[in-house]
Amino acid sequence: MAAPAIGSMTFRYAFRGSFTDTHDCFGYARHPVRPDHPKSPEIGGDKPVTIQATDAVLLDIHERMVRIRIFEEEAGKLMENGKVPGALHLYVGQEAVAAGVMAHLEDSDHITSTHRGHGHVVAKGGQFNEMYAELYGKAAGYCKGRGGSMHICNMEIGMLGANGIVGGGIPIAMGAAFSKKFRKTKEVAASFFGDGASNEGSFHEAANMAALYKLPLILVCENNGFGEYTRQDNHQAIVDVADRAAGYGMPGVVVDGMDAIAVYEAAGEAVARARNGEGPTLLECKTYRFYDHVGVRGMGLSYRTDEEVDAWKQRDPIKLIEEKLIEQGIITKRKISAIHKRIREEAMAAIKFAEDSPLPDPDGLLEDVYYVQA
Amino acid sequence: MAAPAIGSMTFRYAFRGSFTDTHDCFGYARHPVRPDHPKSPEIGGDKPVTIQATDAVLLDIHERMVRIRIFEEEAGKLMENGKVPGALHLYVGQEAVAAGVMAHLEDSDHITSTHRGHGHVVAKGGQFNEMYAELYGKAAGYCKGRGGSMHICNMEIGMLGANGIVGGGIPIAMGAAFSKKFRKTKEVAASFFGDGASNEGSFHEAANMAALYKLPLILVCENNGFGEYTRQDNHQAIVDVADRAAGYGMPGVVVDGMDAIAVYEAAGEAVARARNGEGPTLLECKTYRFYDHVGVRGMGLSYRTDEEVDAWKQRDPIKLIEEKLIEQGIITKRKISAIHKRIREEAMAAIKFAEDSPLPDPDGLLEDVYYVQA
Amino acid sequence: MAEAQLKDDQAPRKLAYVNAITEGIAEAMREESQAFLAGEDVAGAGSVFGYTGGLLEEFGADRVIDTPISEKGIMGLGVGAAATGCRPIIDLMFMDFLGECMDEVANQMAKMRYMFGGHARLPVTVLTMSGAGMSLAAQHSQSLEVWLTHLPGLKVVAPATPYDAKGLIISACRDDNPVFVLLNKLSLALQGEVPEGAYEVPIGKANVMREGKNLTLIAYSRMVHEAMQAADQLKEFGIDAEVIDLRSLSPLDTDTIIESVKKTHRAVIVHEAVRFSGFGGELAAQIQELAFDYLDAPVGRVGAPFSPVPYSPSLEQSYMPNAKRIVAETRRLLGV
Amino acid sequence: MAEAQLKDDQAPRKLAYVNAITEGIAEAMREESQAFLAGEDVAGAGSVFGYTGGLLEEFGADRVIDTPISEKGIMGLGVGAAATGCRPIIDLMFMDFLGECMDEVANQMAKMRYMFGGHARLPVTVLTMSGAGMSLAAQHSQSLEVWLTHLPGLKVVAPATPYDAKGLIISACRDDNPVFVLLNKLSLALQGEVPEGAYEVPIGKANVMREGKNLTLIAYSRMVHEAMQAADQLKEFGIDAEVIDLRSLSPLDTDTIIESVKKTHRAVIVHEAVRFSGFGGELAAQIQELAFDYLDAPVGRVGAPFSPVPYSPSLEQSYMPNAKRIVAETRRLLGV
Ligand SMILES: Cc1ncc(C[n+]2csc(CCOP(=O)(O)OP(=O)(O)O)c2C)c(N)n1
Ligand SMILES: Cc1ncc(C[n+]2csc(CCOP(=O)(O)OP(=O)(O)O)c2C)c(N)n1
Ligand SMILES: [Mg+2]
Ligand SMILES: [Mg+2]
Repeated sequence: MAAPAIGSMTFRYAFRGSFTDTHDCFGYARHPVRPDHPKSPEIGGDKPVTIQATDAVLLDIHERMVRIRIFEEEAGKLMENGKVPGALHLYVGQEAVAAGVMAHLEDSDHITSTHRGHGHVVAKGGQFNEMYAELYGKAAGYCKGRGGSMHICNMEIGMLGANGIVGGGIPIAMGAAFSKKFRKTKEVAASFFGDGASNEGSFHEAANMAALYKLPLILVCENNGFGEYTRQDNHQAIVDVADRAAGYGMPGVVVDGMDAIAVYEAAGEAVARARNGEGPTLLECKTYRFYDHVGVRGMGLSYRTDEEVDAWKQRDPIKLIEEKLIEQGIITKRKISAIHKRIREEAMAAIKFAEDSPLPDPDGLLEDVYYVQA
Repeated sequence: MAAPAIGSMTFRYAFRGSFTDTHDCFGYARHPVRPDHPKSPEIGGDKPVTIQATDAVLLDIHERMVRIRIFEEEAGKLMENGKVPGALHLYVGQEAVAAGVMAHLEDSDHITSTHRGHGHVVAKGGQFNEMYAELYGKAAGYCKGRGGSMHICNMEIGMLGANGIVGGGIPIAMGAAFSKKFRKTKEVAASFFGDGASNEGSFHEAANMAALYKLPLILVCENNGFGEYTRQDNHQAIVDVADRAAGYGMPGVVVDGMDAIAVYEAAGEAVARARNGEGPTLLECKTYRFYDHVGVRGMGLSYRTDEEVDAWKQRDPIKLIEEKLIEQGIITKRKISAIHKRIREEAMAAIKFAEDSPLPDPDGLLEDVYYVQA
Repeated sequence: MAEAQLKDDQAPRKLAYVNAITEGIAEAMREESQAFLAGEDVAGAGSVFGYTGGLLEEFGADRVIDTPISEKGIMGLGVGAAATGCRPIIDLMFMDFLGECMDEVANQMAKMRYMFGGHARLPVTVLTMSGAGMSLAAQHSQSLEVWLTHLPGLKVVAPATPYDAKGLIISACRDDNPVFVLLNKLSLALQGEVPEGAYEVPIGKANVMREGKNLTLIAYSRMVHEAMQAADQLKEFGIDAEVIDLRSLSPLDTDTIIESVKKTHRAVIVHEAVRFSGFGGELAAQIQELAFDYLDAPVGRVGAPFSPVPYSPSLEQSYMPNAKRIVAETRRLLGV
Repeated sequence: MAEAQLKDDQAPRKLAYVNAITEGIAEAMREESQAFLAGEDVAGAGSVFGYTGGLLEEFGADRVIDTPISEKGIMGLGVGAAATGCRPIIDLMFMDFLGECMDEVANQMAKMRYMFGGHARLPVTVLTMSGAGMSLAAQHSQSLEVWLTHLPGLKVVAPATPYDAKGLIISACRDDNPVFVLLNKLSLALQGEVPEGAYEVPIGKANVMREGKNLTLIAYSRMVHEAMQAADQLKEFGIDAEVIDLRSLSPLDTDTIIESVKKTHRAVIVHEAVRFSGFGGELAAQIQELAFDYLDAPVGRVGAPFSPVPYSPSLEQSYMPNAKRIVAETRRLLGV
């Protein structure tokens, strides 16, 4: 795979299905712009951008991204150094997706996530103390040490959990979206899932039901080109997962998942559609994970080349947004450094908090299996 | 829903995806022609027909259709009169689909079917004696009375069973197609399933794998407009199930499922593609069941109007092919009557055979749970 | 049946099991505006078993929802809606279709609260139909309760009577945990007393259907009635059988079972599910452990033989456990 | 281990469980050209557990196949290919993912032959990984064997040793029925004697790992080793324990179990699965039924408590059954 070479992007995403009513959708593949993903043809976009981020929003997105990056870098070190148990699937490289989508969501909006869930928790507003404590399996963790990395959640901020089952979160998010419509709120639900997950029956059934009931759901496919160690062209015969949207009767959008602003704009349209009662959107974000499937160096398999990884790192989503922020005079280099420093310190303090926290008491092992009416 | 009013059809089907290679498919919805199905827009077709049925083939298709119709009419009477146990899902109205596809298949080609499976067994070459005996639960039945209507099968003619699980046959047919490719044969597999089944995860996973591995599989969606008593527009937000094909990277074709010759031609292209190693096709046949979901009159629910049923009966697939055969001078009215009479007599004799057959011996209840090595 | 709230001055009302189910759902939905019913053909068609008839008319299309044929989707709908403030009632037409959604049931619904450290509450009720006897063959006749009872986080009940069907559905819907209500298709026409209005049958409490001195028959769902018949027939052999209807499999009312066996010194367990590796194993294991010194005979188990459910009536009849087989097994074990 | 074909003059070869699995698959594929291996990341990556490493190189991409993440599809692939002349070996990475494909397993694979009146033969082997102990939490640590053993039509084996892992995989692949081989993730590094070449461990035959006089410990999979340790520790309390490794859960070698209990008069069953409604119930029920008059104490059961598998090591350790708990349960039951 060649290095990503997007150049100047004036328009960053395009519909994969324009819409007239629930039961009729036509018009496909109008010039999506995307990074140089496996097998993607190079085409330009022409859809006008309608939702533009203010400076404050851009800074907010950037902050979320840096928080994810630093959280994950430190989590990766903890895992590689054997400080935390289990398996961590890290989000480094994909930050633009979580941040760009989450910038539109309130605590009352719900999301479901995947085995690679830390980034979604952080972007939704999860706190480092409780997150690291959970990775350590400590009582102070979000799940009291019961769930760990693959089940980390925070119901108070609408985070319905990471999920150890590939595709497992999608029907649940659809159910949350149903609940929002049922209760006549303006809330939305979003489900994050991978390219690999798009081959699970759960994706299919939930997508069909969401379109049928016109639910306020955003299906965010984080296409990082691999399901574990299997390259996308070895797990599906299509290039764009967004092409599946038409088969359900919902719009499908492809967006450059390394460009947080593009994600923000595309997600903004999808969220607006959802809040307006116009139904779900399949938003495919072309992205890449910089670390291995599990941990940082992982199993050391040669399923991708260093050159490929390096090429994608040229388009590091954090580098991209920082360049843009500086270029547009929204922030200075020095202020950016200060942000990184502040967040790194927060992470280190949280790790210390987690390390110093007590383990859960084994006597409480059987608590919380059932809700016990008071 | 208005009465079907197709008028003069010059070209009866069209691709829903033209193909360049495995991993790239583009071009959609090129003028499919179809009966007046719920919400279908009216458009004309322009794809040239490449596989034309000979007179002998037309007569063969007709024979298969009449066999199905008569088998089912008599089976319906048996059920309504309480002569056979369980639930029969009858195929009357949909004969063109089974016959049009099966006319391309050899005994060595495999099919999987649905709860509505009799028509597929008959069209694949199943014998009335063993079929009625199975409905009666007799030892002489294809499944020795163990399976009944919903599991009727005949491995010798490549009929891998009706299936009580909606969508259950699709992954199995995909596996059979895999086996054919693995063993380097020119054989194909076909899976029949309904519009309702297209919402099951099993359809999705099998379709994706078939496209990925370029398997010799024909996915035949018999869109009869209903899943049980739920109308299509109440179970999916799309009009054409064939629109799902693009999301897997395979061609999707819509065909008039009341027109056996159209089905034959469209299936012929799909089978040829499969035999040539060009992979699977999703072939959607727009059809209608004349009887209720179960039995003939069924539960008597008012989920569709008599007018709608009557309108579809105007395009009774057997009437249509007989008109064509007579018009083209391939057969006379009198000969057609003789065919009906012969088959009816065969059915009556088979029913008598089944009635007179012994029930299975309860002592053999536990046989055939496992294969016992000799 | 102490739970019944019958007025003294009125003859008890009889209702079929199928209608008792409807009333249970209706009562639960009347008292709780966040409750909705979703499933395949539950709205327009009133369910293929007929037990949701009239609900669409009363509660409207927003609360009685036909779904696509997508069991994973339906079960996920239940999980996601319950986790975010609704009280879904999910209809899984046939229990056999659990195969299509065991991930949502086992890995999501049953575990979410625990995995989340108690930060989730899932008030979801699942109705589903089990049992053989209608020549519906191997994929529409199973009793797969052991798949569910083995899962911490779920509650599992199995009403044998119209009274319990209504009461257990109401209790299930009021419970803040996922509850499976296992219905029985051959019982649909069964008549029984059913009070008007809402009442609960407590989840986790067995029902002594008949008192007896020297054998405890333990059953649930339709097999309770076979056990009652067997108890009648066993009198002839000098055996005075007590019959316990478990009603709730998980949580299990071990106390009632053990108390009874300590009195009768003998027990036979009856379920329609395949005997091997079925729920009866748990019951027998608990009884021999907790009442070892009281047992005068091994604990017997009556269940289906080790094969899929056959289609042919002649085979299906000899497949299904019944009173005759309970009597035979009891006599064999007790040597009478 | 009578099945070993070791030459007298050579030291027995030691191999890890993980490599024994690989050898088993390789031998099965060498002897049978219609066999192929399919599963998620089994080809390029050699499986996430490493046990299919090298197979792609030996057998090529036509016979070692990476699949999409589509468990229903994968299991259906196995059923359809087996029914039409292949001998598929299907890898279902984690047993927990059974939830995604129980329909294909329970309603299709297990029942096809029976429903078809014997007119189908399904030589398909499914490998899957069970067990806790690696802080993989509730969805990657389960032992759900009871879902499978309850299904007529399937065979279910669970090797505890490298020797058995290889031999049972070969037997499974040679069997003309669907066989589930339940592997254990915490055993992957376990070393043991493994002969070169193909050999069978018979399906349906338990293995007496250690003879003893006054207690039978019955276990399978990794719990066999905990039982062996427990047997050592029990000597201290004057208990001479026999240890049976079931190896095969279905079919079950009831004879070996009952013979042992008739000799020892006491039994404790050990499995890692949740105790409630687990396979141990079947074992206890059979023992008390078939050896009632021989039992001097109730049959004990050691299994996981009634909760999902927790993540935190501190919780997971107190969750998992082990030698210490086996000893404690034995002492409680026997009053020593
Ligand atoms: C149902 C299920 N099947 C398989 C797995 C094992 N598994 C964990 S992550 C993963 C890859 C997922 O790929 P994708 O959805 O693209 O997400 P990514 O890891 O790339 O973020 C697999 C196969 C699982 N956890 N659940
Ligand atoms: C997994 C599963 N879910 C539900 C059912 C109940 N059921 C039997 S037939 C049917 C409708 C199927 O609709 P469709 O696929 O369109 O086929 P048709 O009956 O129209 O031929 C349903 C829901 C089933 N048998 N299996
Ligand atoms: Mg991925
Ligand atoms: Mg249909």
